[in-house]
Amino acid sequence: MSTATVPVERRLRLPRPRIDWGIAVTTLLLATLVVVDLSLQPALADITQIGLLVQTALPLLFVAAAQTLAVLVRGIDLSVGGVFAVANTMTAVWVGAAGGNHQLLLLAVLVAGLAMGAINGVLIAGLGFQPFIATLGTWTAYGGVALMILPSDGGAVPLVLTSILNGTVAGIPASIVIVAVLLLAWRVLRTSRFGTQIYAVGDDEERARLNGTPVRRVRLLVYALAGLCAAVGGIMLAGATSTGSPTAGDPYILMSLSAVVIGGTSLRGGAGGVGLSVMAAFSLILISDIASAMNLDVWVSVAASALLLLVMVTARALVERRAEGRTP
Amino acid sequence: MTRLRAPRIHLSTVSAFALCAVLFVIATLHASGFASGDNVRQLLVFASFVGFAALGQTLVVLSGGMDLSVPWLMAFGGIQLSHWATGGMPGGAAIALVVLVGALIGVVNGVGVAFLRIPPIIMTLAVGGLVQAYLLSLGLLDSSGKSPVPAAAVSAASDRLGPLPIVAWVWLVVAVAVGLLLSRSAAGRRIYAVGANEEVARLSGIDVARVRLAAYALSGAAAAFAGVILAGYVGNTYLDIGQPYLFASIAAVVVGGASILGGHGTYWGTVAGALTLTVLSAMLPLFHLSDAGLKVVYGVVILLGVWLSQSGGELLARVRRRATISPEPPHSPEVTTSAP
Amino acid sequence: MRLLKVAGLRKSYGAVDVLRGVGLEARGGEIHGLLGENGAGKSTLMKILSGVTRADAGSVTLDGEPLTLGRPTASTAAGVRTVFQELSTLPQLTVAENLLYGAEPTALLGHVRGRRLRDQARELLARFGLERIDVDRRLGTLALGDRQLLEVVKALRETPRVLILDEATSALSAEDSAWVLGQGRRAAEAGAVVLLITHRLAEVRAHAERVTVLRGGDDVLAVPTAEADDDELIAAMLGRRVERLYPRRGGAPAGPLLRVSDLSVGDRVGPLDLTLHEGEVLGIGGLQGQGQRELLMALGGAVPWSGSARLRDAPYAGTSPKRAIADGVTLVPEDRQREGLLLADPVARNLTVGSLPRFTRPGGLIDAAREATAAAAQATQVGVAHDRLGSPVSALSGGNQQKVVLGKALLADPSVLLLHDCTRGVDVGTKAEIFTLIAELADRGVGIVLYSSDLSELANVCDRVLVMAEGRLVGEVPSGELSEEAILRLAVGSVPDRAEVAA
Amino acid sequence: GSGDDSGGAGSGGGSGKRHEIVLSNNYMGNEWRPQMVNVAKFVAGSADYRDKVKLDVRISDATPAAQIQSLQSVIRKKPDAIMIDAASATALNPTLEQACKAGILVFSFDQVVTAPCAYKLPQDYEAQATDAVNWLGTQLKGKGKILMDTGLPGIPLSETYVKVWKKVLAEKYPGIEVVGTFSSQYAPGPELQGVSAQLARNPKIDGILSGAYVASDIKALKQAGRPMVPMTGLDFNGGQKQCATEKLKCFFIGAPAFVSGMAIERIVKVLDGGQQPKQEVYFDTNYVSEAGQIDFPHTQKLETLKAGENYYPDGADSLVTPISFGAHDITAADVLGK
Ligand SMILES: Nc1ncnc2c1ncn2[C@@H]1O[C@H](COP(=O)(O)OP(=O)(O)OP(=O)(O)O)[C@@H](O)[C@H]1O
Ligand SMILES: Nc1ncnc2c1ncn2[C@@H]1O[C@H](COP(=O)(O)OP(=O)(O)OP(=O)(O)O)[C@@H](O)[C@H]1O
Ligand SMILES: [Mg+2]
Ligand SMILES: [Mg+2]
Repeated sequence: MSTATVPVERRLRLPRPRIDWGIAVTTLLLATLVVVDLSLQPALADITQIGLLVQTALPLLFVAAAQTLAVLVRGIDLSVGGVFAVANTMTAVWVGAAGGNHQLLLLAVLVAGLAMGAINGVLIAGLGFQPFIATLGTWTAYGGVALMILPSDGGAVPLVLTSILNGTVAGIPASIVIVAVLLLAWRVLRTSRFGTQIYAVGDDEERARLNGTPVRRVRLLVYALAGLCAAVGGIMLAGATSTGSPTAGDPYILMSLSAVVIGGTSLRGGAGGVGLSVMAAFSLILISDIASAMNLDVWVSVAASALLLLVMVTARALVERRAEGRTP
Repeated sequence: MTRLRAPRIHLSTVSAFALCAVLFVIATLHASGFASGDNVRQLLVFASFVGFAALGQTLVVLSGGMDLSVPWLMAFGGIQLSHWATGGMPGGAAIALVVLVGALIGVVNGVGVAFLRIPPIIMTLAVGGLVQAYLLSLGLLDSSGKSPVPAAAVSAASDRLGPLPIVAWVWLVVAVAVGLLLSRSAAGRRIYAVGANEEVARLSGIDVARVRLAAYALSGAAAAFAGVILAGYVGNTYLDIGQPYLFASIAAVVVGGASILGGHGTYWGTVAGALTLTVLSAMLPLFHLSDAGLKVVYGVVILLGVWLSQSGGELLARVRRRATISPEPPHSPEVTTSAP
Repeated sequence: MRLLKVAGLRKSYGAVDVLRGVGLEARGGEIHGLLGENGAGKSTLMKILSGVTRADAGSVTLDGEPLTLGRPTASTAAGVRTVFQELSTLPQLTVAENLLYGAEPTALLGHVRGRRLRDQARELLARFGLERIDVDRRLGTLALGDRQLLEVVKALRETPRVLILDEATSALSAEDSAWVLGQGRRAAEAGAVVLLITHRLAEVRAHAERVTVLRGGDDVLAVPTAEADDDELIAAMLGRRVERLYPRRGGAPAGPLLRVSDLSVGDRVGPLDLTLHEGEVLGIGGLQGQGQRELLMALGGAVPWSGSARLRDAPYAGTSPKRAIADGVTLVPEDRQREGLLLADPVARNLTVGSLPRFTRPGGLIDAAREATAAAAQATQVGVAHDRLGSPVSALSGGNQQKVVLGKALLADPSVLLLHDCTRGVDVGTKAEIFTLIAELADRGVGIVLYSSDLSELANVCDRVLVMAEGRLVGEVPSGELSEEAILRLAVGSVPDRAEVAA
Repeated sequence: GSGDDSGGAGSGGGSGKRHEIVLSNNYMGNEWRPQMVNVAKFVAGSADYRDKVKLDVRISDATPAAQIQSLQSVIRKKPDAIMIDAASATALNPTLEQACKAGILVFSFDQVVTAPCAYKLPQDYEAQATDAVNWLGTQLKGKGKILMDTGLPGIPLSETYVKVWKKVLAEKYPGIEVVGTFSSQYAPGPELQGVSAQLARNPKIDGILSGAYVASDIKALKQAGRPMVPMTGLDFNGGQKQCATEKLKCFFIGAPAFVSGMAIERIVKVLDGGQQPKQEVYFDTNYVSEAGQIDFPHTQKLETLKAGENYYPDGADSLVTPISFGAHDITAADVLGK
């Protein structure tokens, strides 16, 4: 990248980088992976196929969104695994079993997610727990609750859900629409006053307080929202598999965390965003899709995924360092 | 020179041990067998696995990182060992070599984090993946009829020396050493400084990259060694042998009172954390709970315990009438793109 | 006539009694100076007024009605606006988001209207003649000086009833300080009570109608400024007299110590040559952000630079702070909170972290006893109370934090010392001590490069001042002709579009 | 590493009209799955099949979502058949229904799925569990204190085992008391830890009812200096060796790794137009370490351990026994992928 030496630049008043490098890089990487995947399996170049791929990605996307929220306020949420499982099993057991109004019951599941997130919030913002410990505890506890609801895979998911998930809106697969909705919701949140407060708290709690930010309340709300997102993730998996699983949540903890970091959200809070994590999460899905499409030796494909991960992040690090170099 | 050490670190370590003790007493009251020598020795052995896995983790976390490759390095420690040993290499040599290679793998982590500026979580995750790939390429299943684990590892993990199992002694020695390293050595100071604020550390003339490298290298070695003794104890190896220790290793560090964002904590705290987690998961089955109930209780007890022990620590602090302010770790360059 | 009345305010942190029943009366329409040594309790008092710190006892009334203490929102509602000593602006947010934080223009659904936000921010900046600042920049990427100015702009977003300037000028160059004080005056004319905290007596003399002096958490003097001369004020602050702020220099500069030729940092600074002599105090002047920071950082090995340098007669690499310190070149960086201090760590550890090798035994263990004594000695030298060695440095007052940073650099006993505003926020007494210290060091042959935002410091402490503009050296004021005017003239003359500001 | 790509690849030129079969597996962490995969490769590469079968092996992460995703990329390639060891009995159904619709033959084994369109070769968990508990009950003459393995909470296998064991114990052996449970997680380490922990706390143990590693139980008993007791577990060579040589009372359940090979045979049969029931329960053979222990009520086949036939004195501990079936002669080396 050539740094134009306009007189302004010489005068130490640098123009801010017009492009946000974080977003640029993440998008670029995603795009590349899409191209690779498409060229590897042409059959994928078809809206319904893509819809299916996105559908399998949905749970991760939502958990990643949840994780991002927690990380933005300088926290971390391991309990997404538990919340996910509880929501997933609730959907498969008593929403499915119940005769009556499934939409309403699904709403109840969301509320449960919100509540579980709020508990994290109280522990962290109220009782001053370290986020890692607080959510480690609740993760295990929620996981147990999920096992109580459903001892092992099974249950029946309401048709409403599966049909919605497999349906289309104006020809576009529902799964894609859902992603769009998620991103829209994030945009609304980000551009709200509350959105700014989230970043302020993550940026520097003390200064945020000096500016009259209700730090505790912000934290609490953020974790509640994280719970909500994780719950949606659980519901999505239930929809995609038309069954419940009490252990389905745990693998998403690490995946969501790496999605967040790959997306460029700093674990020290205040920088990044859900949009980035969603893109990164989808990149992860694509990586494993590519790995399995190339149909290599097991160990080769494991290695390949690991290397792809590294390549992505290194590329990002390099580009961003360049970009940084331009700001004083 | 206690006044040179930030008081709250000290306290959190103490209260972590207190928590462990309380749990142990409760368990003993419920089932007297719990305090039996056999059981205590068992617990020490189990705890030492966590303790070693969490050793490097502690250093890495203190320096502001995280090592997710620990479980795979443990698997490496076990499987590679059995590979070399069944291949005819003398046990002792094989163990030394495995630990050495573990350290080298750790260095790879360090290089990625320190020089390529790859976020620790991703770097260590990826390296873990590569190690996993390598182990898969070995074919996993050893075909020799011989015992897959050399006698040295087995006896280290299962034999006794005086009242305690050998591993426990090893662990004790290592803990003392690491404790000294952190609290008394220049290297320790550098680790804390880097974890507290990388930029300040750099401007203070600390070679941040080298500190990081060292931390990850030690982590690799410790994890590999944890794998060795675990394999020795189990008398067998398999790919997932390290999996239970991924979160356990980090949890031990944090329950021990360290900040996950780096800068403060102690290895003795981690030791307490490891013991606490082990005692807890060993005592809960005594209460004849369902698996589900057991998980719930486990989670709740961790929260309750940590909360009580920490507020206990705060109380002590107030008794000492120390001016306490929340030691909010300052911004790292990671987020502050202020000049240059 | 507006009136701010503070009575019997008490505050203690653990064992430390910070405020011991402070009283204060300030009138609207006036600028009221507030003086006191570091740690006297000034900031604490201000934090209480702005609701971010709770008082243990005491009352505050504004125009007779009591001010609810302990809640920032309450104070804000009452019209109290504060420029905090350790800034309150958020580095990750953009300038616009910072300026309008909490007052963002929202559409229905509470959705912030981005364009509107930035327009309002621009208007606000325009109102204060700061158009040059880009409202979309992440605030953290601005120079400390600009961040300081924005802090002021933010406080003046709406016309305040009480305006608190807590060392708002300590990081600023003459003309920016003038600007800030001008703003204070305007607010006063608009009827506000303006509280001005500064360690620059001259500013109080020039701008404040009245002055109150705090010591040890008590108000020990309150007079119209005209009725007390500097010596009385200083005596009140420190409980002793300071015969002269700027020491007389003993020896004169000797042979060359550090010779730098065509040094450049990126494409912004340099190429420039300079020579620092043994025992010389070399000042670096110029308007803010002309590359002085980069120059000092480069010499300290903190940023990559090109060019060549020789220290005495060996080549000097300066490739990393570590190498630099080992070679005897140490830096006191600009931003104490983000570059200088491990805030959560004890004072003693902060003092020694820069020179660990000195306390390391062959085995690699630290000689705790030697470290402790060295730390204590250093604390005495820079005037940090020993009863604070064990407490987190974040618990020290601003000025005392700055002393710790300086002490840390000195402990590495350098042969070249690079000082970036090393007396920022330090009280007169200690300033005098620090200057004496600098003089002593120089007399011992140490070479010192000193950048200061305070012209009088440059004029009175340095042997010679190099003036920078646009990353280059544009001139030199030799020891004979040293004066604030001379420096300012060179500085301003060389940056066309800022000439009028100084006028 | 042994090439997953087409067992037939070794034989270079195939007739080209080979059936494309994809083996979808989701886990390699323990010792059973890798052997299962290796057997599949062996059979696909064996003389009878190398010209009929082209085998791809896909191994996803151990989550339903991951296996679904992997399956989808498989479906896009439209192979002739998918043989699957599933991550979940139910979660994959929608995806597998898609596969069937796409005209792909779906054959599930080991952990089977409930999708109606899929062929199933399940093991009879209930029968295994029932035989095991009955054996132990007989050995203990209906009374004593035992430890019970709860397996891996959340997976169907464990749920069935535990349910059956509790039921049978309550109904037929009220004199037997479960004094402690442990979760073997089907890995040697956790089982050893779990049993050891319980031993330390229970001065008297008369039997161990486990669905996993007998070898770990033996080790635990030895370390605690306790007498050996009757125990049940999976048929791994390691445990069998010890039980046989040291004359311990052991009972071994669990499917052999070659069910994958059996699956291939049946798939080829169907693809060639033959008949195959949608659901064919694989009746496992269980093993007792001594002849004297044979007579008790059991539903599955039962044999005593015979060196070289159903256990291998100098074979690897990790071998799942027996290793060969039908006309094949599979050697330990083949199973262990050497
Ligand atoms: N959070 C805290 N915990 C403990 N002591 C504190 C804390 N904050 C301030 N102090 C102490 O209160 C005293 C007064 O601090 P304050 O910041 O008000 O001083 P100041 O008058 O503003 O000094 P300066 O001129 O250096 O800014 C100092 O000794 C400081 O150490
Ligand atoms: N140089 C310093 N370094 C650190 N803290 C200081 C320094 N000077 C004062 N303080 C702290 O600021 C607080 C109030 O300041 P000050 O020293 O004026 O009062 P004091 O020393 O407590 O009482 P007195 O003035 O009667 O000695 C004290 O708690 C002291 O610890
Ligand atoms: Mg102050
Ligand atoms: Mg005093």
